[in-house]
Amino acid sequence: MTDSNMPVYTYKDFASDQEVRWCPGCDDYVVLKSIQKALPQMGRRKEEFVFISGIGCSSRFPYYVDTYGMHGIHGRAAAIATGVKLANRELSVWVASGDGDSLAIGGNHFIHLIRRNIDINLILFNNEIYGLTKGQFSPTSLMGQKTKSSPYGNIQPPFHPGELAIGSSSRFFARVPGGNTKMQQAVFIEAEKFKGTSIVEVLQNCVIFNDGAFDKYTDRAVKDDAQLYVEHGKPMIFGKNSDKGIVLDGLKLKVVTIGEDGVTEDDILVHDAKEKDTTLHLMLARLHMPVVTGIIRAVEEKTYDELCTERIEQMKSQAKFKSVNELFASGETYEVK
Amino acid sequence: MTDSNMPVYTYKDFASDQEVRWCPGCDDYVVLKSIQKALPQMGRRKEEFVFISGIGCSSRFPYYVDTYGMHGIHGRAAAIATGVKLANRELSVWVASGDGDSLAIGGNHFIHLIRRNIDINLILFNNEIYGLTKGQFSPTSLMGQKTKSSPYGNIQPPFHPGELAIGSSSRFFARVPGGNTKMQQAVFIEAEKFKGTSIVEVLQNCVIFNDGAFDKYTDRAVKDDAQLYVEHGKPMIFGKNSDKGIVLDGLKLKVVTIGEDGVTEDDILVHDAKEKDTTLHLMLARLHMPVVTGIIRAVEEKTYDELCTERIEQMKSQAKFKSVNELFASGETYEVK
Amino acid sequence: MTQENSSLDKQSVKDVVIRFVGDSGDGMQLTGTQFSTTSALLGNDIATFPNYPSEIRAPQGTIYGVSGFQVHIGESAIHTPGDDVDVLVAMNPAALKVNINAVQPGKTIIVDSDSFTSKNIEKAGYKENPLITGELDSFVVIEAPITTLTREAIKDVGLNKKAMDRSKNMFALGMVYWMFTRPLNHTIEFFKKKFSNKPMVIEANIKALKAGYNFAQTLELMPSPLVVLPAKMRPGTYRIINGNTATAWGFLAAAEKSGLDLYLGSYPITPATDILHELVKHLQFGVKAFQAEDEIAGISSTIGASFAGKLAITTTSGPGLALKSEALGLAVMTELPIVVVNVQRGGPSTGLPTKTEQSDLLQALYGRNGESPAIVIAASTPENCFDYAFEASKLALEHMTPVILLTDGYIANGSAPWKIKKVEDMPDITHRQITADDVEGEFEPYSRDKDTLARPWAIPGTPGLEHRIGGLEKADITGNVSMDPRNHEHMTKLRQAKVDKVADSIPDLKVEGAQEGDLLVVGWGGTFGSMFTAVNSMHEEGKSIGLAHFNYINPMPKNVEDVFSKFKKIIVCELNNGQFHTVLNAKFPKFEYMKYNKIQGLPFSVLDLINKFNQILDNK
Amino acid sequence: MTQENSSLDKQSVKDVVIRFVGDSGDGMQLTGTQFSTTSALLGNDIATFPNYPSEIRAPQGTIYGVSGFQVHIGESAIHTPGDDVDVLVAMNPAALKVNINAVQPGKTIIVDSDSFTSKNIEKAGYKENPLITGELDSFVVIEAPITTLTREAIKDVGLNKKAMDRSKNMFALGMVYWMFTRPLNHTIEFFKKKFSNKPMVIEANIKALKAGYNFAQTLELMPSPLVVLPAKMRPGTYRIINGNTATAWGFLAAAEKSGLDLYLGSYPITPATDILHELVKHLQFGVKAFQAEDEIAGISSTIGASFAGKLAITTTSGPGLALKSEALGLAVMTELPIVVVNVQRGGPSTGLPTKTEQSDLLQALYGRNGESPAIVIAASTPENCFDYAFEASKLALEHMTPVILLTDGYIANGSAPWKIKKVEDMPDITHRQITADDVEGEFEPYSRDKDTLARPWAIPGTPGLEHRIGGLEKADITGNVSMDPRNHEHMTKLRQAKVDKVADSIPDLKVEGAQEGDLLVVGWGGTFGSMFTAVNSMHEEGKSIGLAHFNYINPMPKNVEDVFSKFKKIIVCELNNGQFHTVLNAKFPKFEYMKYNKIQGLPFSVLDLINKFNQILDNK
Ligand SMILES: Cc1ncc(C[n+]2csc(CCOP(=O)(O)OP(=O)(O)O)c2C)c(N)n1
Ligand SMILES: Cc1ncc(C[n+]2csc(CCOP(=O)(O)OP(=O)(O)O)c2C)c(N)n1
Ligand code: SF4
Ligand code: SF4
Ligand SMILES: [Mg+2]
Ligand SMILES: [Mg+2]
Repeated sequence: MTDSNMPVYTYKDFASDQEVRWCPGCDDYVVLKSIQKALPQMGRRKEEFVFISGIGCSSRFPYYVDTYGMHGIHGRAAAIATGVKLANRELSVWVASGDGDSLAIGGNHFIHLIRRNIDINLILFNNEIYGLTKGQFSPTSLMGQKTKSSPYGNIQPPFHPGELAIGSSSRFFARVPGGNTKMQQAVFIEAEKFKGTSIVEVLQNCVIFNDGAFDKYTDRAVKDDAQLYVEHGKPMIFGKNSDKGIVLDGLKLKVVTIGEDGVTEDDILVHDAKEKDTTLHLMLARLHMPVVTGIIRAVEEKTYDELCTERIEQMKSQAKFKSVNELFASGETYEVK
Repeated sequence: MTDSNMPVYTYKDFASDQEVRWCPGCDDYVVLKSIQKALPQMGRRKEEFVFISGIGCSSRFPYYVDTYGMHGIHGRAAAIATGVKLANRELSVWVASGDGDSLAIGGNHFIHLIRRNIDINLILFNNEIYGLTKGQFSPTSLMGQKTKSSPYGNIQPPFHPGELAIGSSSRFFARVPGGNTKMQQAVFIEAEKFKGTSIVEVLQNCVIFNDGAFDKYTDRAVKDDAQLYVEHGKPMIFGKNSDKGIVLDGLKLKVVTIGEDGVTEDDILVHDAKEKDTTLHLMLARLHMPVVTGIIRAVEEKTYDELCTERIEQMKSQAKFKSVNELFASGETYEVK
Repeated sequence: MTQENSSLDKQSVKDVVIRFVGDSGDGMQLTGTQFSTTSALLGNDIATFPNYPSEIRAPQGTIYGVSGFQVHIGESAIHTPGDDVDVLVAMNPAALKVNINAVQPGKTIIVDSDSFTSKNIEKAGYKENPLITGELDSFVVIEAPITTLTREAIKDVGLNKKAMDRSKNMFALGMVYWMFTRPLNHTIEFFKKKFSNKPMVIEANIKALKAGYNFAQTLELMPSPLVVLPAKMRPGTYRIINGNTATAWGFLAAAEKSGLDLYLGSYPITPATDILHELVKHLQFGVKAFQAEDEIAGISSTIGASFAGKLAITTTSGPGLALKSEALGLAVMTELPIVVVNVQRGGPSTGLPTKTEQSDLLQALYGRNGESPAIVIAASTPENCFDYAFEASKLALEHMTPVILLTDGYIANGSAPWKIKKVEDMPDITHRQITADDVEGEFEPYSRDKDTLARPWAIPGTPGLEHRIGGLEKADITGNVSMDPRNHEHMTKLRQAKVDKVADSIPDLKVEGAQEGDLLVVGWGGTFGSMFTAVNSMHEEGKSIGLAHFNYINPMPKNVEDVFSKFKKIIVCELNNGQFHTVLNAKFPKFEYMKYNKIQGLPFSVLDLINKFNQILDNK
Repeated sequence: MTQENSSLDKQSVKDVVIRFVGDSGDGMQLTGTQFSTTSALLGNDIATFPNYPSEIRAPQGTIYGVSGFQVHIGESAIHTPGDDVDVLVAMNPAALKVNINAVQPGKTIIVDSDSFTSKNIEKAGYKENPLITGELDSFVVIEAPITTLTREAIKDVGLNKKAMDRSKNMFALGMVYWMFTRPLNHTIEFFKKKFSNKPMVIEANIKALKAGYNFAQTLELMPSPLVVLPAKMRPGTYRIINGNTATAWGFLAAAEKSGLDLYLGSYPITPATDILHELVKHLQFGVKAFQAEDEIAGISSTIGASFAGKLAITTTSGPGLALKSEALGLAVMTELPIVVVNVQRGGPSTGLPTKTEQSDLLQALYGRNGESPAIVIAASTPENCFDYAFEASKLALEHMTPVILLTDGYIANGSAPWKIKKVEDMPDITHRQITADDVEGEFEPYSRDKDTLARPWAIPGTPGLEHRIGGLEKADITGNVSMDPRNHEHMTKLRQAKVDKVADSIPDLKVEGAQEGDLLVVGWGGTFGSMFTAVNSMHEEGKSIGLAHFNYINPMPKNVEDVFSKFKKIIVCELNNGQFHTVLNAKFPKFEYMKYNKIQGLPFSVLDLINKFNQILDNK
């Protein structure tokens, strides 16, 4: 895969000839740009990338990336991508999918993809709404949220994608704000490097049907205090003045201010994304003020696609029948003259 | 529902006229007996119980319980039961379903049932195998497990039902050994009392295709040391001599011996099934030696079926149109003479 | 009514088709609806059809962001939104470009000349300004600087420019009101009510509307304004309704009539979602409207709710019906009453999700494993969606079987006047719920009503009738699981016979136009409007042509062969590749059928139909 | 061959049907297989059919725990496992009870008289011991105390009683071997190989086998042992194969022939699971066998694997096909080559999951939203499952379209001799994968091969051919998303034409028996054996009857009308309620079709067919 003849790409090489048709102001534009900028940094040839999606606004993604792509059917992107990756491990397989696509109709494929740990990167465009069908509540919509299908307020409690993913044995889970292309690029590159299923939840603003859903985290005025960007090996410090931090208080996380109550930087938890035990990662995924962004968990294990290939190789050397003709002619046969 | 004319039932009242057809020695018999013994203790009339299942050995369950029942289609029991409960909240709705039925094809309905918190009791017959189709690996089969569809050993990492359930916001999760009818009865009665989705995982031995899967926990010789039965408000003590206990060691659970290293009974964690925070419940669900049985989590919240009914009642008093005729005649209408 | 032009120099026309087109943000749907309602209030018959872009909010001025609303008004019965547009109102070059093909030479085009900037012209894909190239010479083009005039008219209201431009559509509407002698009062009232707490918005829109009206009058846009006289409609109270709302209301009526609560288990999908949207508004009628995680959960929960005694329905479109097919088989086997509404759209796969088509017929009939018969009926107009939703419920509840109701994107989104019905006036629905008192001896869940072959409906909670059902083959009468070979054959035929028997309780197939003769036109479902218009006009011209339009597809009315045998030729017309043609050949192979199909995501053109039929008649 | 009874007093019979029945634990499948293989090695043609209970391990001695294995051997070509049983070997009363109806008076029944204890008799549902009530008087009943004799024969081996009783079946087999002059050596070798590390098991079974043989000889169970002479089969090397294994192997051959790896995405379901079981054993051929979380993931992953360049297949049965229908539409729209194997079982819904039926035909043809044509072919014998799996792969890969291959529980589980094929001898498969070198100018993913209308297959990883496909309607040639009305009509017809064109490359419909005349019998798929046997025997008697059996259903061979027009009457015979009858009426309405259907989860009885056909011929 590393190759001295590797062409040098720019983001333009990954822009297809199709006109982008999201609503003006939609965060999907930002994610598209982030991908187009991140792909050239992945040390792969353009034809090795495959983008698979389901149905939804966000699922139009593959049309706009000039690589191989399939705009599948609603909810099945993870399952289609599974086939692509199992068929050819050399490909870099990406899934672009909405909260409806991956957590409503596609919920089963989502959790099974994660359980199997197939080396696929899934971008979860979580706008807490069904965009394409014009504004019904989704499985991540909040209680009380008024939508076309909940005119008096939603009464179905939401999934928390991070908890669901880690509950399905997620080995890589990250969260990024919809408008932050820098962070998106960095995280996408890490997701690609990571061997295993990488889930990247994008807090994606839908300007039409759920505008401002994440303002409490992403508004310029509050974002420094409302977001904790975690990096492996670094202390969990945040805040406009970088003076806030996270400490463990029994079995709960607590926000403290460095310099107050005798708290020093050394007291602050250091992020260990590679810890196998999920306890702390779940606490981070659950935290809501600040909300945790960046790579929360990244614990490598052998992937299913790798095990699959190994098994085939192993069988090639062990198997009794080396050719199908041998198989057909094996066991109890008899001659008719 | 409490009623002075309530008939006094015995387990025989809940035995249907259909001959039970599981393999001799199958744990499903034990669960059936436990249900038949628990139902009379629930203070409900026989006709109020509904058992819904999918397809699988365990899904034959409804045929054997003399109440209302439906043997549905594979994987859809939770969704069918959802309709039953939403249609009539007065019913006590039960789902009997296998690890394939609920975690493979039915995975999506399983997690959405839990997320919505509909007041349904789901018995998950986890035998870590597909029984009815004669022995393929299931989503809970262990790595390396040899089955008809994994003759060289399974390479798909398993789900952990407790983690998946709690990751889907489970409010009630319990685990019981397949052979322990006492514990099953007690837990089923609690599950029925609990308002919300109750998941009861049964470690169910399949004598034909996965015999002994849980012996390491349930074998007479080891079971006291290998099982920790938790009860709300009681210390987590176990062991043949009731001298082992669980303490918190940082963010991990540790087994200690009372009387050794200065450990006293007071050091042992006291089980709080009603704690909202999931951290400790997840640690308990994950623990594998000892395995935790009993009710691990039981945190009541308003159920979806209740919210649904409340909303209807509220609309009845608020709504502009009190009858459909009024609705039809509302807004812009005009006369043709 | 404003008095200015109620003079005598008005010219009367029989019917008129107007299409308002512009950017998604230009308010074309509102404009069209206002024109429709005002016309309906004048007593015209109307039919409308909206045409949304599939993008949610495309960039301004682009081709794919064009939104449209077509309305057809007439002094006699109107059955389609119209083929050819008499007046096209285009708010920008892209809207003109996309819609010009629908306008025949000689007809009128109104454009906002302000919008023909070079940037917009380019975005629309024109090389040059079409207003000056001469390419519109064959049309009557009215160039009005609508943007400027609107801004001018409302400059004192105090809105900013962006907000001011939102009233452009009312200026345009004012112009059209003048052209067709419509009064302004309905629209003025509408704004007063709708924006009661936004006085500036009210003022701006009313001013723009009047300015447009006066502009048209001043410039005498037409030699004289036109009048469309009131239609001769049956007396009564009317409202304008679209097919999806009518469908939702039909179920509300059926629930009330049957004395059961309505349960809806559904997953959103275009173009069916509006039925869900409508029903979630009316929980006060005891409606349980459950938005499920997917279509399979939608129908599975519906089966559960039916088991528990509700009038239980599920709504979807093509791909969703495919997903529901396994569970539909469970409803067939358990003989539970459910209704599945399928609002058809263009396929296969995701296909043309916002376009209309009739290509799910064979799926509805045959898309299940095993011998799995279900009742299939189809609505044929926006307003009779009400009746067929009611009828679907009645058939399901009385015959204890799933019913598939087919509508399509065209009638679901199209509107027409609906003579308001009262629940009292609807036929009775007698569901089959029983209690232990109704049972002698042992309860037999698979015993049968002699006439309908329907089984009894014993719902959970009923003392003494505890029983188990499921998807495995059932023994006759007891309903126990049975693997007995002869029982299986018996039950397979019984399930078929039960559906066949529905033919006893449905109306005969009616023929419109000639009752016998040269050509019988056969159609089904949502194409009624265009087919009736074509056949009727030919019949009025004295042609020997009749129309047999099907609403009942499985089973079919008993007199089909009778009807077919009275004509020399039969042509089956469908918006698909010939699915009903296949069904008729299979069922009544003794007739010869021609076929005429259109697979463009669009309704039939009346003119095309007439041409086709004339051709056949001429060849006789 | 053992020499004892190769004397000259042997009587020769043409063919014989033997059914071994007992508890699930009695080893009847093994017994039957041994008899089959031994007979095949003697040169007989054979056909076998196992019959498992649907319970995994029912309690001993119960009716629903009875397991059976039927084998039909003959000196000429054998096409079915046989209607009527010549020799029934029943290991207990329940087995007798369940199977007695398959035995005609005069035929032989062997029972283990030791098993007729009052407890077992009661469990079987007999009021009294059928061996003494006289109800078996019309049969030749051989009562042998098999349990006692077996225990006696192997008492010195050192097994406990339970283990000893496991050899009962070999005692019974020994008896039958004597009756039909079969040698013991094959079975002896089998045990030696299979249980090489369990010498006691080997010894016990061989002793029991010999004891049974000697017992029969000593008591002279029959006036003289019978001989079934070798069949005149085409020379070559044979093996016995069942339909599911043959299907799996057909795909292995197609993968090797096409130079592609095989991908299977599947979810277990009876009776299709054995194809998965077989393929997971042979990963060394590069097979990626993926057990998915459900049927939808099974086919979706298959579509993904096809996109990525594999020979990609998915296997299922009826309810699973229903679940796959939406995704099948995606394969139609993206024009990707996949094969869907549907092993039909009794429906609707869960139906009769372990029984055979042909009732998924209409689902296969029409069970998708929109106009969604796919190739549909059907295998007709256990052994030609190999050929049609191969053919399905070839058609998919060469025509770039999904193919549905229909088999059924009867041929999937039934076995027959298969003349072993070599990959070299199979036809070439030319898939349509391309590289940039094959492309001039811009790459056009929806350009077409002139002859087949297939599009090119550019797989991810190929430099320069990056492109996007999906479920929305595609523009001709470019493959871009297109909502254009005329393009949609064009593409809909093009997809149909592409499937229709397959007719150019499939063989003509063959007629067996009379090539013209009074009665043409029409069938399709797994009923070939019984239908051919019936027609052939009537034709040999000089009746004017022919058989046209279809393997290609969509499209059909080109000469169908030709064939049909040569007969006075046509009867369509199916194991369903008339689905192919419906298809033929729709497609060729000018012929009149009678129909004959059986919906019992069972194959046709040859005798019933003959009676039916004679009745028609006599009425002419
Ligand atoms: C089988 C099927 N069911 C339903 C739909 C309709 N549908 C398309 S996208 C969508 C949900 C979109 O929401 P999400 O996945 O969150 O994506 P977003 O548009 O918000 O990016 C639905 C319900 C469909 N296309 N196919
Ligand atoms: C749609 C569909 N797919 C597949 C099947 C086949 N099937 C029946 S039960 C089953 C799995 C059974 O496993 P589990 O749910 O764990 O139940 P168990 O038999 O182990 O109790 C499968 C794959 C089916 N009946 N329907
Ligand atoms: S509807 Fe929302 S999610 Fe969809 S494109 Fe528009 S802004 Fe984005
Ligand atoms: S196969 Fe296993 S799970 Fe099924 S009945 Fe037998 S022992 Fe129980
Ligand atoms: Mg969304
Ligand atoms: Mg299981």
